[in-house]
Amino acid sequence: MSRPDRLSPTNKRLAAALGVALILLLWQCAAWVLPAFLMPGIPAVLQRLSTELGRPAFYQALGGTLGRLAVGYGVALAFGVAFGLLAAVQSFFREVLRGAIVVLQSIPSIAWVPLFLIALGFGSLPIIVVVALAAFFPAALSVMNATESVQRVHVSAARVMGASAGGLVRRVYLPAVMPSLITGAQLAFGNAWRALISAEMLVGFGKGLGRTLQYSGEIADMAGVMSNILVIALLAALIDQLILEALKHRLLRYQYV
Amino acid sequence: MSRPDRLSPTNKRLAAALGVALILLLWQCAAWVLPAFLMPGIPAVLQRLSTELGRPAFYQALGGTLGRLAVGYGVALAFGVAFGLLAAVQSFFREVLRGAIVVLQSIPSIAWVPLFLIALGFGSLPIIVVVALAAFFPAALSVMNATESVQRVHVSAARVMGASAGGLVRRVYLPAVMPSLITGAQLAFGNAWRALISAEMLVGFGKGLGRTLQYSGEIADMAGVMSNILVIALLAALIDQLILEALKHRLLRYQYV
Amino acid sequence: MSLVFDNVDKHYGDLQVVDRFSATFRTGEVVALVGPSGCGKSTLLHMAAGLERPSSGQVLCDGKPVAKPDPSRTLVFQEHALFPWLTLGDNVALALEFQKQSKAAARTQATTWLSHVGLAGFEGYYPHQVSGGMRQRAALARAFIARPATLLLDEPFGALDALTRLSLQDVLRTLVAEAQPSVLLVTHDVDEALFLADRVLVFSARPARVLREFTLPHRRKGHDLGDFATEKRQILALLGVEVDAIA
Amino acid sequence: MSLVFDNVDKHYGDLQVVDRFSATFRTGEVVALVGPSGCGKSTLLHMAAGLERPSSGQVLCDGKPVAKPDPSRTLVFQEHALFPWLTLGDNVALALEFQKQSKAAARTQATTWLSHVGLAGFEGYYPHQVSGGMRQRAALARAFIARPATLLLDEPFGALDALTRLSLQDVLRTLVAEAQPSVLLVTHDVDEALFLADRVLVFSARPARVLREFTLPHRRKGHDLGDFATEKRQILALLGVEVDAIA
Amino acid sequence: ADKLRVGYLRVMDDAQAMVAHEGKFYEKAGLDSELIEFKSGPDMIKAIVGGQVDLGVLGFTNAATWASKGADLKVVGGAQQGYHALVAREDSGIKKVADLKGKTLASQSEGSTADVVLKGVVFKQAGLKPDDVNLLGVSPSVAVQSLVGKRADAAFLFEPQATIAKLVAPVREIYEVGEKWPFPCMVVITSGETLKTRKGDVWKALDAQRSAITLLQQHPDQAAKLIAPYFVAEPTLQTLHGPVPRETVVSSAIKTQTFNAALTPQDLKRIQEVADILQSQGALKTRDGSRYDTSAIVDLSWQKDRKL
Ligand SMILES: Nc1ncnc2c1ncn2[C@@H]1O[C@H](COP(=O)(O)OP(=O)(O)OP(=O)(O)O)[C@@H](O)[C@H]1O
Ligand SMILES: Nc1ncnc2c1ncn2[C@@H]1O[C@H](COP(=O)(O)OP(=O)(O)OP(=O)(O)O)[C@@H](O)[C@H]1O
Ligand SMILES: [Mg+2]
Ligand SMILES: [Mg+2]
Repeated sequence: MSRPDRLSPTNKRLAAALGVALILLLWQCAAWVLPAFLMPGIPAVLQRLSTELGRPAFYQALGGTLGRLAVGYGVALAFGVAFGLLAAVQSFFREVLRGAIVVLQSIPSIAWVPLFLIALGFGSLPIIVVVALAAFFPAALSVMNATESVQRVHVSAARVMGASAGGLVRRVYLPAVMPSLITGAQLAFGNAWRALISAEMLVGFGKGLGRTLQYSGEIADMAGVMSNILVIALLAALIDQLILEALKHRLLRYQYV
Repeated sequence: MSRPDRLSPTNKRLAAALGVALILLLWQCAAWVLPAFLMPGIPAVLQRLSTELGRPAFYQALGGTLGRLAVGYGVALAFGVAFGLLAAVQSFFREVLRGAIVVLQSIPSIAWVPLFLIALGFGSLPIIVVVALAAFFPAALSVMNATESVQRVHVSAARVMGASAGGLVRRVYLPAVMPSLITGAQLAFGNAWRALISAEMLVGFGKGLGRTLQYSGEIADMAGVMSNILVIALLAALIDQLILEALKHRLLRYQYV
Repeated sequence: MSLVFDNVDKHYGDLQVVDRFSATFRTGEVVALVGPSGCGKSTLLHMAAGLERPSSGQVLCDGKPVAKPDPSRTLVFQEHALFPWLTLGDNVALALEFQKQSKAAARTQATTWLSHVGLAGFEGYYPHQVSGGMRQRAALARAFIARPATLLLDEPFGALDALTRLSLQDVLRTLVAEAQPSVLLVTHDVDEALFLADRVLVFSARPARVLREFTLPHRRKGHDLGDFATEKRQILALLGVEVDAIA
Repeated sequence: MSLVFDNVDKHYGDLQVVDRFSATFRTGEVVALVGPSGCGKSTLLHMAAGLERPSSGQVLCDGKPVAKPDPSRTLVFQEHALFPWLTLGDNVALALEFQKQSKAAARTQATTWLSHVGLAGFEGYYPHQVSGGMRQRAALARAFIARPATLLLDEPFGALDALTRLSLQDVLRTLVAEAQPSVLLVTHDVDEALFLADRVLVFSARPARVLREFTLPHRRKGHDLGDFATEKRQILALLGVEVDAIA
Repeated sequence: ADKLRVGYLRVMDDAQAMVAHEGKFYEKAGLDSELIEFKSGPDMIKAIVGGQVDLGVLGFTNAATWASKGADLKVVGGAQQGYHALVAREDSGIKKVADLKGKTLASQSEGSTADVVLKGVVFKQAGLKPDDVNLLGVSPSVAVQSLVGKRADAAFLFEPQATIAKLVAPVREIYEVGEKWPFPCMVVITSGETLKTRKGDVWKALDAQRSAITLLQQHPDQAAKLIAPYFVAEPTLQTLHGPVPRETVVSSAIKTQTFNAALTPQDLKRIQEVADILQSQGALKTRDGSRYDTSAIVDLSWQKDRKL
C-alpha cells in the first residue's frame, strides 16, 4: 500500500550537496584547530587549486592518470565480462574462478606494487596491471552472478519466436545481464581508482595525480596535498555520478520510466 | 523448467581448491623464471612460514593486526548499521549520507593515512580510523538499501497480530534486513582488511602483519614478503569463508534448506 | 463483533479513494466485497483493521472507534504475508507470542491449527519449501489461532491457481462454520463471493461506492453454483464484463 | 496444422512425467488440458513447441517430427515472458524481427496488433508500467502477430485476478475466431476450459495420463456456463475437489 | 629515568640512533629510551611537531621545508655525511654520470633529500636535466631487486643497500656523493618546544649518540653485531660469491659511512646550499619570496658546550 516517502530531485541534489558540505565543514574545523602548515583551510586550498588549474603540469598529471585508468579499467572490464560469461556456461570453471578470487582479493593493491615492479619492469605497465587486477574481481563476480539469473522463460520465449544464437545473445542475454554489469562496473571503478592513486603514490614514475600527491606530502606542502585529495575525490565522484550514472540511465532506461 | 547445472558440494570445494592451486602454480612458474633472490619458490616460502609459525613475534604481529581489525571493523559495523537504519527512517538524511559517501569513498586509504597521522597522532588510532572508514561505507550502504526494501505487508501483518514496537524491530525489521546486512558485512570485511594491511605498511607503529610485510620488503627478504602475503591472503579467505559464511548460514538458515 | 462504517471518506493526497461510505456488518455475518481493481476495497479493509485512518467519518467496532490494529480484528493478505525467515510452525505461533503467550504454549497450539488446515507434519518447513496453496493454508491458521472476533480477508486466494483456490474455499468455509467470526472478504472472483458469503456488496470504480447489494438466502452451496446463475450474471454485468461476449 | 503425440514418454532423471501419451489434435481445434499441479501439462506443451525432446515416442507436426522451436508453433507463457527492457511495441515487433523482417515493417504491424488486443496507444510503455492484464494482452499480440498455425497456451491467465481473466478470455476467443489457429490450452480453471475449448482432456496426477475426455457441442457459451454445470461438476470430481463440500 | 622517544628511519645513516639504543648508551646516559621507526621523514616530522616523538635522526631537507611552512623545528646535532652511491649494471655500459642519459635509474621518492641532491647537484654537475633520465622513485630494496632483475640500468643508493647491491648484482659504483660533494645528509632534529622544556634530556641523548658514533667509527664489527638484524633478515646473505654473514655486510657498509656528531661550518654552508636548491626547485617557498635562511633552525649550543 503506502510507499516510503520519496524526495523530489531538487531536494535529493540539495541533500547530496549538504553531505559534501558537511565533510568540508569537518575539514575546516580541523584546519581551525591545527596549525596552518599541518592542515590548511578551505580558502587557502581553493586558491591553490585555481593556481594549479592554470598550470600545464596539472593537465599532464591528469592526462597520465586518466590514461592509465582507461587502459587498466578497460582491460579489467573486457576480461571480467569474458570470464564472467565463460563462468556462466561452465559451472566448474565458475567455482575455480571464485576460489582464485577469494584468495587474491584480500591482498591490498599496495602489496602487489613491488612484486609487479620486479616482474614487469618499470613504466606504466605495473601500475596498469595493479589497476586491472583491482577492477577485475568485482566486474567478473557481477557478470558471473548475473548470468546465473537470466530467466529461462525469456530464453524459451525468444527461441519459440525463432531467434538465432546471435539474436539470443544480443537481444536476450546482453540486456538481461546489463543491470548487474553496470553495478559491477561501478564497483570496479571505485576499486580501480583507489588502486590507481595508491600505485601512483608508491611508484614515482611518469606523471599522475597520485605522484603529485605524494610529492606534495614529501615537501611539506599540505595545501598541495589537500588540493590533490580534493581533485582526486571530486574527479572520482564526477566520473561515477556523471559518466557512469548517465550510461546506466541510458542503458537501463526502461527501469527509470 | 530446467535449471542451470549445479555442482555437488564436493566438486565445488574441489574447484575452489583448484583455483587456489592455479595461483600457486603461477607463482611457482614466476619463481622458476626469476632468481630466488627476487622470487622464492613455494617450498622455500613454506619452510620459512613454518619457522615463522614457531616464533612469538609472528603471534604478536597476528595479535596486533587482529586486534585493530576487531576494533575498526566492529566500530564500522556498529556505526554502519546505526546510520543505515537512521537513513531508512529519514530520507533527507539518507541522501546527505549518500552524498558524503560518494565523495569520501573515492579517496584511497593510503591517502588518508598521512592526514589521520596529523589529526590523531601516532599509534593504533589512525590505523583503526582508516579501517573503520573503509568498512563503514559498504556497511552503511547495504543496510540503507535493505531497510528501504522491508516489505510493508510484513510490517502490517505483525501490527495486525498485535506486535509491540520492540517486537516489530526484533521479529520483523532485523530478520528482514539480515541478508543484506551480511552481504554488506562481507564487503566491508574485504575493504577493512585491505585498508588495515595498507595502513600498517605505511605507519610503522606497533606490531602487525602489514608492518612485517613492509619490513621484509625493506630488507629485501623476499621469502618473508611472500610468506607474509600468503598469511594475509589465507587469513582473509579463512575469516571470510569460515567465520562470515558460517555466520551467514546460521543467521540465514531458512534460505539454505 | 459488529463493524460500522459511518460516512467514511478517504483521500491519498488529491486522490479520493472512498466516498462517504456507510455500512453495518453484523456479528457472525460473512460479507463479500466485489469491485473493479483499484476501487478502494483494500483501503476499506485496512481502515477496518486500524492500519489506516479515515480522512473523515468513523469506523466503529462494537460502538467504539477503531484507532489501531488489534488482534481481535485479524487481516489475511493476498500473498507473501508469511515471514520467510520463520518455519510454518513459528509463523503461526508468532501470532500468540505477540500476545505475550509462552513460546511452548504457542508452539503446541500452532501444531494443532496447522493440522486443522491440513498441514500436519509441516511445522518445520519454511514458506519457500511449500506450495502457494500450503502457504495460504498456514496464513489461515495464523489468522484463526488468535480466535479473532472479526476476520478481514483481502483477496486471500488471489494468487492461487483455480483448482487450489476451490479447495481452500472449502477449508475456509469449514473454519468459519466452526469459529463463527464476522468476516469481510474482498475478492475478484464472483464465484468465490457467491460460494462463501451471506451478502455481496458490488462496488463502483474509484472512489468506492456501493452499486448494489445482494443478499443470498442460504450458505449451503456447491462449487457449480447452478442456483446463483442469475446473481452471477447480474454481478458480472455490473462489473462491466460482457457476459455473452460472442453469443 | 495437425499435432500428433505418438506414444510419448518423458523422464527427468528418475522422475517419470509423461507415460505413453498418445493423442491427435486436429487443425483448427481448440483443446483444453486440465489436470492437477505438477502432473506434466507444461512438459507436454514444451515438447509440442520443440523446447524439450520426448524420452521415447514422437511428436509429429503435420506428419513431420518436431525437432526444434519454430515460429509456426508459438508458446504463450503463464507470466513474465515479455522482455522488461523493451517497450510493448518492441516486444511485439521482436517476434517479426527474429524472422528477418525489417524493423519498420515490424513496428507498423506491432502497432496494429496491439490495437487488436485493446492496447492502442500503449506501444511506448514498458511492461512494468502497465497492469498484469495489459501485459498478458501484449503477450497475446506477440503470439498472434507471426500468424502461427498452432498456438500453445500454458496457463496464459493464471496470474491474473478473476475479473481481468474473464475479459481476456473474451479477447482470446475473438482472436481465435478470426485467425482460426489450432490451440492447445493448459489451464487450472475449469470454467475457462469449458468456455474456450471444443474438447477438454482431464489428466491424472503425475505421470500424466488422460482420465477422461469431454467433447463440448458448441462454442457459443456465456461466462455463467449454466449449460455446462454437469460437465463442470464431473471435471471437478475427477480432479478431487469436493463439489458440495458442506452441502 | 626519563622516557625519551627517538624516531629513526631504517637506513645506515641512522645507525647512531640504533646503536645508542641497542648498545644501551641512552640507558647509561640516564634515559629510558624508546626507538620508534618511521617510514619517511615527513611522517617523523609530523610526530615531532605533534609531540609523539622527542627527537629524531632524519634528512635536514625535511626540517627546512617544514620549518619554512611554520613548524617549530630545531637542528641540534649532526649524524652522517651524505653517502649516496650511484651504482650501474656492468652490462649497461654506464661509466660516468653523463652516460645515464636515456637510461633507467631507480632512485628514491621525489622530494626526498636524496632526490634533491641527485637532481640539484649530481645531474647538474654532469650536465644532465632531470627529464633526460628515466627516473623511478621506489624503496631502496626494490631498487636493488630491480638491478638484479635487469629492470633498471642503475640505482642511486645509500647504505647498506649500496653494499648489498655490489654483493648480489653485477654492478659497479660510478659515483659517490660523499666523495665529490660532502654534505650533512642526516641530522638530529627536535622541536623548539622540546628543546626548551627538556634541554637536559636532549643533550643526554646527543651525548649517547656521540658515544655510539665513536663505537661505529672505532669498532665497526662490534657495532655491526648490534644492528645487523635491522637490515638483513637472514643470518647470511646469498651473494654472487657465496654466502656472507650479515654482520660482515653491515660492517663493511658502516665503514663507508662518515659519522660526525657535530656540524662543521662547512656543513652549515652546505645546508644553506641545499636549501637554495630546494628553493630553486620550488619545493621550498618563503612567504615573501626572499632567500630562506637556514641558520634560524640550527641550534648548536650542545656542540659548543661540549667543545666539538
Ligand atoms: N498509501 C497510498 N498512497 C497513495 N495512494 C494509495 C495508497 N494506497 C492505495 N492507494 C491508491 O488508492 C486506490 C485504491 O487502492 P486499493 O488498494 O484500496 O484498491 P483495491 O480496490 O484494493 O484494488 P485491487 O483490487 O487492485 O487490490 C488505488 O488507486 C491506489 O493506487
Ligand atoms: N527440467 C526439469 N528437470 C527436472 N524435473 C522437471 C523439469 N521440468 C519439470 N520437472 C518436473 O516434472 C513435473 C511436471 O512438471 P510440469 O511443469 O510439466 O507440470 P505441470 O502440470 O505444468 O504443473 P503446473 O500445473 O504446476 O504448471 C514436476 O514434478 C516438475 O518438478
Ligand atoms: Mg486490494
Ligand atoms: Mg505448468
